[in-house]
Amino acid sequence: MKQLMKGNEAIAEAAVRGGCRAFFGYPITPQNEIPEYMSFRMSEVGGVFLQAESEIAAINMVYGAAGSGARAMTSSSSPGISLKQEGISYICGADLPCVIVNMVRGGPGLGGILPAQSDYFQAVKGGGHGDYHMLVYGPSTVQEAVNIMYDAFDKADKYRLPVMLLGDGMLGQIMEAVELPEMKDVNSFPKKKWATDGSGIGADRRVINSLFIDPDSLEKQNHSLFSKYELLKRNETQYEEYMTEDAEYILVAYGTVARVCRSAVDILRERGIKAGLFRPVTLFPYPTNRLYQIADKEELKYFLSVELSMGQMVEDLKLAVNGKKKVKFFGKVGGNVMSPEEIVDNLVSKIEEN
Amino acid sequence: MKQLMKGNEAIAEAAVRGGCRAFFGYPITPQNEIPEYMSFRMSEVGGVFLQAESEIAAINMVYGAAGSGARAMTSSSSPGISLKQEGISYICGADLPCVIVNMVRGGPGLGGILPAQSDYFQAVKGGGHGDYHMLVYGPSTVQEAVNIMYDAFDKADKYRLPVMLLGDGMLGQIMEAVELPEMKDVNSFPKKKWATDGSGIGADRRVINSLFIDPDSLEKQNHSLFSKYELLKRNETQYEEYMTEDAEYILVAYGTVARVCRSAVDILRERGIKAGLFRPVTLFPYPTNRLYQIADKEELKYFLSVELSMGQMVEDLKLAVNGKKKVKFFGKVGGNVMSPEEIVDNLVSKIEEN
Amino acid sequence: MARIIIDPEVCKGCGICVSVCPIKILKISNIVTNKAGYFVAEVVEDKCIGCCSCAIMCPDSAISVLKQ
Amino acid sequence: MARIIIDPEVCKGCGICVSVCPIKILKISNIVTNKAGYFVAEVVEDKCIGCCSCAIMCPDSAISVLKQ
Amino acid sequence: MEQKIIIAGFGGQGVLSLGQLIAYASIEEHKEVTWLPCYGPEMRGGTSNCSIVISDKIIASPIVDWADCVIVMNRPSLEKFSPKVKAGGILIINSSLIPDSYEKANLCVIKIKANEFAEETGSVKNANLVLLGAYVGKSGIFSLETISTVINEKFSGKPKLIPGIKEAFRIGYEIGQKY
Amino acid sequence: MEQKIIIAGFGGQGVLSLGQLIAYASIEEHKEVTWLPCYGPEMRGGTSNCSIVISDKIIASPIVDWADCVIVMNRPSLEKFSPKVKAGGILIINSSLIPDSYEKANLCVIKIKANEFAEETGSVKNANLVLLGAYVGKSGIFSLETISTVINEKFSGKPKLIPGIKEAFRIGYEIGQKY
Amino acid sequence: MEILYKKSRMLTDTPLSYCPGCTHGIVHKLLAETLEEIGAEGNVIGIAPVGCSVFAYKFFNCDMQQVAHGRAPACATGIKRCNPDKIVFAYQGDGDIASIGIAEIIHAAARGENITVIFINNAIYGMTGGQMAPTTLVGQKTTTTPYGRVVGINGNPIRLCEMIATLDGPCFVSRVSVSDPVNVRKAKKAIKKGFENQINKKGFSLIEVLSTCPTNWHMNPVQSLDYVKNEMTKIFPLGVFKDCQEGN
Amino acid sequence: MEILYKKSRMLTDTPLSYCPGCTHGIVHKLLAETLEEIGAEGNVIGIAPVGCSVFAYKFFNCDMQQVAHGRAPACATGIKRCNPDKIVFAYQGDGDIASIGIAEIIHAAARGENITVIFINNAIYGMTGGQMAPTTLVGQKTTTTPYGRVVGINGNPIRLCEMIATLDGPCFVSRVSVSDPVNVRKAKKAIKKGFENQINKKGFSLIEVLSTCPTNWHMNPVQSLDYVKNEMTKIFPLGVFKDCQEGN
Ligand SMILES: Cc1ncc(C[n+]2csc(CCOP(=O)(O)OP(=O)(O)O)c2C)c(N)n1
Ligand SMILES: Cc1ncc(C[n+]2csc(CCOP(=O)(O)OP(=O)(O)O)c2C)c(N)n1
Ligand code: SF4
Ligand code: SF4
Ligand code: SF4
Ligand code: SF4
Ligand code: SF4
Ligand code: SF4
Ligand SMILES: [Mg+2]
Ligand SMILES: [Mg+2]
Repeated sequence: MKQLMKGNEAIAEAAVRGGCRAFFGYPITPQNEIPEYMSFRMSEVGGVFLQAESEIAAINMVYGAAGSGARAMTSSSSPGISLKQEGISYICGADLPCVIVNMVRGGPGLGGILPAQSDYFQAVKGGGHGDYHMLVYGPSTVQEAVNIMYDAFDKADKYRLPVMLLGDGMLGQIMEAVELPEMKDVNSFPKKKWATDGSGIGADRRVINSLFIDPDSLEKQNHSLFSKYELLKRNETQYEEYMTEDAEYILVAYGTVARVCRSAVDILRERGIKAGLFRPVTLFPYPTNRLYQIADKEELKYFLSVELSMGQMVEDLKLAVNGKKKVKFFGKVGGNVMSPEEIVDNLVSKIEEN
Repeated sequence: MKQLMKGNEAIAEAAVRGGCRAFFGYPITPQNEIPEYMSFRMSEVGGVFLQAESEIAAINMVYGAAGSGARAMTSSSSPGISLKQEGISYICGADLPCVIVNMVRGGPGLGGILPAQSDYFQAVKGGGHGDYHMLVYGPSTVQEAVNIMYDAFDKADKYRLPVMLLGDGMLGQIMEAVELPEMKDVNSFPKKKWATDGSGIGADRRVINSLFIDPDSLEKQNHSLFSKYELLKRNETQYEEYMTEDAEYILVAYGTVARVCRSAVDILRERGIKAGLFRPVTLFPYPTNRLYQIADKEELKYFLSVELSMGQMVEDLKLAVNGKKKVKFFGKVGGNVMSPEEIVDNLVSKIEEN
Repeated sequence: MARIIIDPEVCKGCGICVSVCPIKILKISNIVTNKAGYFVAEVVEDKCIGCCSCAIMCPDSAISVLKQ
Repeated sequence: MARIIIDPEVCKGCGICVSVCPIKILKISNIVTNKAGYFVAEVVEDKCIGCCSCAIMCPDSAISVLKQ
Repeated sequence: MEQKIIIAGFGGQGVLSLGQLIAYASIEEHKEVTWLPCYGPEMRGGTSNCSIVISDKIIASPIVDWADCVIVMNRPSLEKFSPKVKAGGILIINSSLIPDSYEKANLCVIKIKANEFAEETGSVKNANLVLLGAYVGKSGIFSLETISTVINEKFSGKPKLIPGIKEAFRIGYEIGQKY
Repeated sequence: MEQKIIIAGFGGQGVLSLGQLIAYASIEEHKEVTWLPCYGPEMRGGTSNCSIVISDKIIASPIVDWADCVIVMNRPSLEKFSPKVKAGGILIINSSLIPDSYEKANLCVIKIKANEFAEETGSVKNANLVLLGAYVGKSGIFSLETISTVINEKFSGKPKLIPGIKEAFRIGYEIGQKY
Repeated sequence: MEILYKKSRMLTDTPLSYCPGCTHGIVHKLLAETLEEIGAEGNVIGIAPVGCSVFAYKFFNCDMQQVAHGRAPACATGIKRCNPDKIVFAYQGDGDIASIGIAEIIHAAARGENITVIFINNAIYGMTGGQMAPTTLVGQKTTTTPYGRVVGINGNPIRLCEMIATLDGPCFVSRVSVSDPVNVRKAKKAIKKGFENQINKKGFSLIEVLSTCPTNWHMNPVQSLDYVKNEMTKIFPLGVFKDCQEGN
Repeated sequence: MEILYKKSRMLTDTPLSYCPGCTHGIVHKLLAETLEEIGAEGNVIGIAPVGCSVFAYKFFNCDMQQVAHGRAPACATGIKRCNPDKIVFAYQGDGDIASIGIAEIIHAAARGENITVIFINNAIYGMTGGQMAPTTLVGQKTTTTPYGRVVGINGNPIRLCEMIATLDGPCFVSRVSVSDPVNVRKAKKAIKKGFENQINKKGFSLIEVLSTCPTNWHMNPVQSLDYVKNEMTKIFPLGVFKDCQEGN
């Protein structure tokens, strides 16, 4: 049965149903409904909710909890996520699974609190130090966010890495109708033999660690991380295409902006302009191969990356297209979200420029 | 007169001579000689040295000091720089000038302490939240680091943004002969009218701020930041070419690795292989235009990005080349630095592959 | 004799002044709203003793106190 | 009668045991080094009273104490 | 079919819950709907607003630049949001708190003393229901059955309030129908 | 001309300063030089080492994979670094602390009781100077004048020590020359 | 005609962004009046935190910096060290100072930084909509303690003054309230002392002000003042916890 | 033949990475012996900090986590909340616990987390080569206080125990030393009490151990022990600062 739910609450509930039993967070707009929801929901399901003293404490609580085998998560928004960068790097270095939500707000600095996509680089390139990546999703609707969150812990556990859900205030604050999945049975999850559950002694003891003082062993760890990322590329890449088959112009957008782009495509098609939408669902791994294929289509004139940033995803798009087609950019920042009409106008003016 | 100096100490001395009068830092290997040097040197020149309680405190002390008009700096290494990401984003958002040194060590997590270049993304794409950049240098030798540091505060003040010097433990720990420039006259620096020196009242009061709650004003601030970055691209892009004129293979490398590549080029040339070296000195702005030009050369077969990372700068190189030539990659991580011979072998084997 | 002046555009109608006035000569209007939409504080009786309690407690500095 | 056993490969020659032994029967060798290159602690007289002070204070757990 | 609505007023006046009732009614009638509150530090000072989009199709942006209907419950909201009504749209004003006269060509302006009517139904808190009634009465967007179902469901925890709530809605509805 | 040297021993034995003297001498003779210490937690436990590269040309990597000369001042260093000497290279051992015999084909192994000799010059701290002497004596890389200048300069703050230091160097030098 | 009370010159004309009856406004006035009285005009740098008082940079008629959440004491340190003759103050909420920023305040205090810190304790996160603060009372309901603060789960309230007073660094540590005119006058005295210490280079002063949050306490402003008086002061007793001028 | 003393089973065979005579090793032994004595084997999760004891995960014969600099109490909280029946301890240096990580230890203490924290106070940053620590004594020379710690510039040493004891959360707060066999025995008792509290679900225990750093103090190990006894204890008096079992 579909029910009307606020994005943040639906995401929190999906996490619970997906097996999350430990939440550590610190308030920040526009994601406060996630900790607030967890503050009672966790006690209902026998999990742990803790409002940490800071984002740094929260991510390190996640580190401890995840290292000891729990399905643990944290959520925050841009400045708070910046503070977690060291912790995220440690979690990646120590091969720990967890889920992180970033309801992005305008930056840099204290910036604003309205929707933005300007933490893309941070999320997909690694805002922390060292070579690492997370599995990053950019859902478009509350329902998609719910579906992704529901399986996020499974994926995190499978690959032993953080899964990040990159949303924005609009996704978090909006109410939409969603269908919630069933509660997963926490006893059905595979046992984590590597986790420090306290029972280890002698040869069986487990160590969670990201220190590799010998360069050869650190090199090995780096390569082992990157072989996971190869697996991600093969198994987890997700995207959606809308009217791309015969498109002369392909809008590329993720998250809430992709919704606006979809309407823009409808308007453009009505006006007889062959536009399409390519929507990456995973931002890391980025759907590079598919975009590279699409770039070969003869009728395709160019791509237009539409973002709530000064042009961040456009780089991954360019890397995918590798010069085969032009890649243009239309961005808005600061919290203003473009309307479908603005996108239409932007595309049309770019067509006329040519 | 040339003198033998440790990289970290030479960098610190160059900062002092370049006008630095406030240093805030927290110990971390391999950059401890910078704060240690500053701990006595600042008191000699009447400046401020403070060992902060953490990297976060240090960057926010820099924020305060810089906001009040001082030439302020901090230095750290990878995990510490991750902790500074929120602060860096604030400094950028508030248009403050300062200098930040990152003597990169292997990551992710606690990683190792040996030379690495795996914080490239963090430095040039912005590890903190929001759309921003710093002016980032990747010096190759102690002398170059000294020269860059000497003018870093001038550039920071001119554009009102952080200048980052991206080094590694090798650059910091090595002793080499350097020529130190003269002490700049701190009274000669242009007055900062925007700085909160305490004298403001009424219409004249100054505010240092990165909060722009109204989306239009945040958008304006974002665009104003990016127009500075356009200026940087025009005025500050720096690179060095070595034997690139007739090169069939161009190694691209920065920092200490570029030194090794230079020897590799010599060996390759001796063996009759037409190799060259392109060395970006500024990593942001990246020397995109020049690389795009070079990519047109007919004799050029491909680029080889050589890095102490799993392949970070290679993305900027590919974006510059935009598919006109192949871009290959050779990386080492974990603290092991490749020898010239390894680079030669790698290139030769790639030539043979083709 | 003392007198207070309440700036109606600054007042947010919080009622604190009303509660602290020792001689209870203030009230919140149930008619007059300001531009911000608040029902504002008003003086109902001309008996002010100039104790400044209302002014000291007004969070928005809406009140000035004069001695005549 | 008591006796101590010092593991020479574990000992770092710090001298703490020497300093705390109440009857002063320990010394750091100036001849014998272990694999790590440390001059190690030795028992010079067979008068141990088994007080365990040396063992308790040895940071590297190099000393065991036996009662015979 | 696409309807865009903005509701604004002081916090505590039931602005957000009025919007949510509209959203629930839309779901009940199997329409797509999005409800988006304003959030953040503008809250300080106590004003509050939300935007609702109702449609037959998947909804793109939930942000409302131009509204088919704006409901305002205090004067600052009138100033801020009345310019957002589309030509031919509806502007509903709680004239209990905004006694000023307001006219605009090409708009259907409904002024309604919601507080007074609400008090008649037992609680001034029902003022938002009076306004909802006016909107539904004028626009005819939902069936009365739908509204009744939604009210029964959403206030099932406080059954004693339901008659007053329904009465408040009815009063507004009848006024709305007259415009 | 390119010379690569590794020096290793306990902290406190003057390993790093011995390396630095070599670097200063190189500068004095207008050569390019890099001096790179090992750094980091390996310090715990007290061992220490540094690498020096001397060249006529700009120096690429300051990291020494294969050394022309290795100087070791304690046994763990012998084990760790002796395999790094190039064929035909020099291995200098402080046999005061490493009495073991050590032979290797294709290497010039210089064993020298540096501590004892140093004590003769007034302080066991001069042991590193004895070893420096042996290296310079064997390799002939620096003129005696250069060494003298560097010593005068670097120890100008402690003039009383200079005679002993020079004497230590001389002893080592003469031994080195004999190999 | 004599003016017995009027708005301080050290406040700008910008209307305060606080909710009706929020005592942040009272503390702003005290600060402004004190700065005026000590003749600090044109010689002050203030620091606005992240919290409801994030916009404080608009309200004080002096140079201002807005800094990251919790880091005001670090920012103040940076400013003061480079401008030792200027008056530097930081204004922080309980979340800002006692939760995310507790490291910075303790270390500024331990260093005895010559600054004045005003700490608004309203037992809640006002700005973000009423979550638990480190100073939330046991049993108090907030949006993240829906069943009321429970010691075994949410921990105990932190009494910052008492903790900081154990350090050698600070000169003056005091807790005051603005629940009524008498306490407001006392609060002003404490604030004034904090600034006088700074002028006299005595070092660090911390003045904690028990304050209200009618909006997130779900009380009207007048009830809120009573809550401060009757409930908060039980857990957070008013008083001077350290005063270097009294030789303790 | 009776064994009067031997190495604890709760230590692994890996040689300790500490410098000769460094008392980190003594504290490791006490911890290990205590865990053995209370029968915790197979029921313990320990946390290694960043500092010279970063490699502690190699030394304790139990499950271990190595965590970011200063964040051990947060990590311990995460572990303990999800594993309330396991014994969780954190081991931290003075830089780790009292400088970068002071927020985390204070909040874990205020929450009364049911964990045991061992705090090695050696008045210096050992790992990074001898910089000033928050506990460095006034006048003490370090690589970042080349003229000795000066209060006016570098601030005052922080007495963590005294500060934390003012909180309601902690159950047991004590400072001990390992400067001689008598004190080592007392230290062990305190550590044991810290673990017994945990087993009995009494909540948070902090045991500060005055320790040496011969390397960075530029003293030999025996002189270092004397320095602890004669100098450090003057500033950091030994004792129990809070003990919930004694009703204070
Ligand atoms: C790094 C970071 N974390 C969280 C936030 C969100 N945030 C803004 S204000 C605030 C707390 C405000 O509470 P308090 O300091 O008590 O001030 P008050 O609003 O109650 O006056 C928080 C958590 C932020 N802006 N930055
Ligand atoms: C975020 C971060 N900052 C700084 C460091 C560098 N660092 C490593 S250990 C250490 C301090 C160690 O001192 P202490 O905690 O007193 O432990 P000790 O070595 O003295 O036992 C520092 C600053 C780091 N690894 N990570
Ligand atoms: S000054 Fe005193 S008497 Fe006059 S109105 Fe205000 S509170 Fe009442
Ligand atoms: S205290 Fe001030 S804001 Fe509140 S009602 Fe009185 S005048 Fe208005
Ligand atoms: S056990 Fe006691 S008597 Fe025996 S060697 Fe050790 S310290 Fe000396
Ligand atoms: S205390 Fe232990 S390590 Fe030190 S000398 Fe004695 S046996 Fe060796
Ligand atoms: S939310 Fe609370 S603290 Fe913030 S302005 Fe409103 S009443 Fe004041
Ligand atoms: S540096 Fe100091 S604290 Fe670290 S192991 Fe050595 S003696 Fe111990
Ligand atoms: Mg608060
Ligand atoms: Mg220490």
